Amino acid sequence: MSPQLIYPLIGAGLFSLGLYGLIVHSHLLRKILAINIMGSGVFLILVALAKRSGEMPDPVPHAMVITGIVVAVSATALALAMMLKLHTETGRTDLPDDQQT
Amino acid sequence: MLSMLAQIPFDAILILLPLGAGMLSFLWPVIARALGLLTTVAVLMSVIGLGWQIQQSGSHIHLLGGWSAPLGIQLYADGLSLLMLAATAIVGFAVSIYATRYFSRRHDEVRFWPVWLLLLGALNALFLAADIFNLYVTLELLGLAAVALTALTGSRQALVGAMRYLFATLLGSLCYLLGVALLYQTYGTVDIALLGELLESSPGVWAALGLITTGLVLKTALFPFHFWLPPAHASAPAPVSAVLSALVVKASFYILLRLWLTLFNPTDDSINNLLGLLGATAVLWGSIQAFRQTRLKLLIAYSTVAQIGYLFLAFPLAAASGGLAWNAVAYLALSHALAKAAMFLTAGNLIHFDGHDRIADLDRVVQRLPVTAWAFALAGVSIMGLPPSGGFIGKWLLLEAALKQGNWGIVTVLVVGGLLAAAYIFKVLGNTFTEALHHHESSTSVPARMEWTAFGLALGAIILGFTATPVLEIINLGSPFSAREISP
Amino acid sequence: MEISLLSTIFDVLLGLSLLGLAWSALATTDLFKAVLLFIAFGLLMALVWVRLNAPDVALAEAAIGAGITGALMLSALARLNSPHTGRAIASHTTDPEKDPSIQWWPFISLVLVFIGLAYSVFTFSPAFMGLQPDVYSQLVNSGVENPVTAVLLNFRGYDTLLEMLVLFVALLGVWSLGENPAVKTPFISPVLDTLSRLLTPVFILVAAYILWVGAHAPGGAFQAGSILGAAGILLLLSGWQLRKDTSSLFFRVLLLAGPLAFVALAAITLLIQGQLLEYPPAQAGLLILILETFATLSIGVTLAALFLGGFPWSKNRALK
Amino acid sequence: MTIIDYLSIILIIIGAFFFLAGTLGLLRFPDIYTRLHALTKADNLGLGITIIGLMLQLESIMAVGKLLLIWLLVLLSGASVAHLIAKGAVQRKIRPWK
Repeated sequence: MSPQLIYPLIGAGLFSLGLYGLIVHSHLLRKILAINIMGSGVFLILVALAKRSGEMPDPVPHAMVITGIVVAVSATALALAMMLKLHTETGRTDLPDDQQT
Repeated sequence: MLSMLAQIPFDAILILLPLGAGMLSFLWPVIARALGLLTTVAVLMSVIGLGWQIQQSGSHIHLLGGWSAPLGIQLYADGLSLLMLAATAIVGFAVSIYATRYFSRRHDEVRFWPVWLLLLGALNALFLAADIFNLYVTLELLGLAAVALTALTGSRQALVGAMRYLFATLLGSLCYLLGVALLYQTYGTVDIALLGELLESSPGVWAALGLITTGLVLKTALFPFHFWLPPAHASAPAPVSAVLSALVVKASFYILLRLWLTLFNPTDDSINNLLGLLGATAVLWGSIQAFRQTRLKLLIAYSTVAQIGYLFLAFPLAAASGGLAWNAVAYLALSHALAKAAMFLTAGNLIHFDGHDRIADLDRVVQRLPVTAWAFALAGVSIMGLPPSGGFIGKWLLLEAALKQGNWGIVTVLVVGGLLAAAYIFKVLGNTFTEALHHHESSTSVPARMEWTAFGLALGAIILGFTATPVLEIINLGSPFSAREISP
Repeated sequence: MEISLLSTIFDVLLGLSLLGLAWSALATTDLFKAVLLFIAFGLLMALVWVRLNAPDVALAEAAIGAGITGALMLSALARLNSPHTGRAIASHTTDPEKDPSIQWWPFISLVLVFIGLAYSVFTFSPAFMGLQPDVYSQLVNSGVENPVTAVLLNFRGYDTLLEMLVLFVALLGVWSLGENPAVKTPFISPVLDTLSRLLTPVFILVAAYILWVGAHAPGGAFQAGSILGAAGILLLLSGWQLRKDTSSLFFRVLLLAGPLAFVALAAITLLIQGQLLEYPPAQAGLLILILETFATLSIGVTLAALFLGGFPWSKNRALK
Repeated sequence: MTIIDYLSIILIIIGAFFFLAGTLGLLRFPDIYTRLHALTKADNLGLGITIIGLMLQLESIMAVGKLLLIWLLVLLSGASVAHLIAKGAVQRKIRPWK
């Protein structure tokens, strides 16, 4: 098993795990963690598959992942700030379910 | 003179101008309002310029950084992108005029304009992108800006709505990005046109198709992924709701349509039928929910859920009728953008006037705010799909495509959807004539600018009912839908 | 052969511990523990990037993915615990409604997603060059020798422009939620004070080095910017505050230095070269260095401002 | 393999042993203060020895300097952070183990 095969599998695992966490957890901080883990899974698949071109891997996915990491930290910061604001406004750290009606 | 005009890179201007203006309005808040208005006017002019260029010389490619496709990023503009850009420019212009009075406090103004201008730039960049990774970045810029604007009021509902919206948009982006990653790692390019030539059926491509479609459908709020839309769109400030419903959900739909047209052509009918089925459910479910609402903004938001459903009805029809169904979708998207923006702006007027949007308490609005009431009625005509209106033309084209194939299911959905839309629109209109239990003698008046922008947009949706031939000609510039007809 | 077996074992162990950390970060009831496990996860991720010959990504992950994100989460958790009182409220550090048993429907869909993804990954051809040959053949014209920097700042520079605006929009979103929550009395300690005084120049030096070296070796604006941001966070933690008479315009210009330079360059290249962001090859190296310098400043200031959380100036000052 | 290489290997193994001991202390010691003690002391020593082992493998003086710098920075931050954690623990009135 070469790293270009192991790590995409791990990446797929992280993506699915994050998705599961996002769905089942109600605490907002944990949802944010789950989204970040999903993102890591996507990045891992992208970069690990780039290793197929040998010791000098394809740099384009690397650049894409750096872009993705910066986007992820931006989204995380916004999500955390909104969570804190929601907490000071309502005292809750999860989303009420009765919003639909 | 004309040859000089042909040289102006309107596509690049459409992106740089709002982005630059957004930053400047952050640096000098004093000029934010003037700068914002000026920018939307300039964007409107640039769209006209770009349209003229495309009409003269066909679809338009701009090599960014001078690097061509697999290595660099390209901008691409044809009739379809032009249509979306035009909708953005018109709605953006109207919303900006509206916002100059709506955000009257300095505190709100400072926070609104930079994000709104960046959102406008993100929309333009998205409609001009020809590269699926670049589309990811524009989607994220658009998503975060939209969430930031949704949370602007800082009220409890707005925060909850924005939070849900943020999670939905992030999840959608990640699914989309994973699909992009799989496509890139199969074909070594993220350029849409190049991918279109290379794509063949393989497990990787199927996974990518599934992920990209799921991600974009989630962002477009197609049933059953619509859960995040009503709370977000109903709790945002009125001009923001207008932009979200009219343009932002259409952006991810545009990407889906674009990719469907160029990339996923040969996919078999089951996916098309599934999307059509979800669309049909969305039409019925969204309309029924809209009718059940007691608050005007929620009603309008659920109406958006229903109207998005119509856009997906075209997928099962397109296989056989090709261009006709897509023309219908483009027309529906444009007229819905105008009508729905008008509706949210009228809702904003009513809230401004009476301080609430409870439908039952809309006390004699027809007498007290005639222009706003008219605007709502005209927009309603287009949403219901009554002639003469843009909504009518769109639904008529869709009906024609469905009848041609004898697809009676879709014909039924179209008819029932129209009736349900009439039910919820008249529910609102009826209450604007009657006296409510509590009389409202509001002392605040609605600024004329806010009333007339809503009216103008609604009128635009009606005018679209008379301009089918030229508009359809523009949409088909550079023949965005032709690929479908050629391939078996 | 032995080496490759050893490295395979190492890869498998590393990958499994990633999965294990992710699982326990999501499953543990203590949120503080969850955040710490997530930071450890980020550090292991950085190690994985090194294993995959992606040192640029490793630097970015260690600095941003684990470092800044971790700091943001820890500070959010601290504010969640003591918004007014300053005392920890147990109900917010732990998940009250968390049910330890597995929820079956999400779990089944998770397994299905995983199987589908794994299967499609297995069908990928084992050797694939992607755009690697194109990048390396055009590297001489890009103005830099590090291929990742060439992609980020030249070949796909437009993406990077938009990406910096994503960071900026996030900050605007955070700021629009309100003013900086009342500055809590910092943790006064002579050791922390000395540490920040000693380390700040080192941070700046390292950031400058990473920025400079990015032209021909792993490094670049994002890594350097996040190191600057980390310096800012350390200063904020040790009680450093904006001087009251500091012009907010100065900071706003600093925040936007990177994107502004980018847009200005885009406009200039559009006028002179006819294409957006098309650099003349002779000047490309210099232009990229200038862009990266401004970008580093912006990223550093933005990340520190994100850590601070709220709008740092009072309402009327911001309007000047 | 030269004598230098063997020396490197021995030093790195000793370094790794100290890391192991430090981690064991972190896991097994009874309270926060003793755990901190084990962790920072053993790890700093382990890192130092590992770095000496690595230095033997280097050719340029610049690279040696970088490794030294890394060690110094880790020493500095490790010691300071250990102090801060201990101080925080004292402020929260966590009693030392007896």
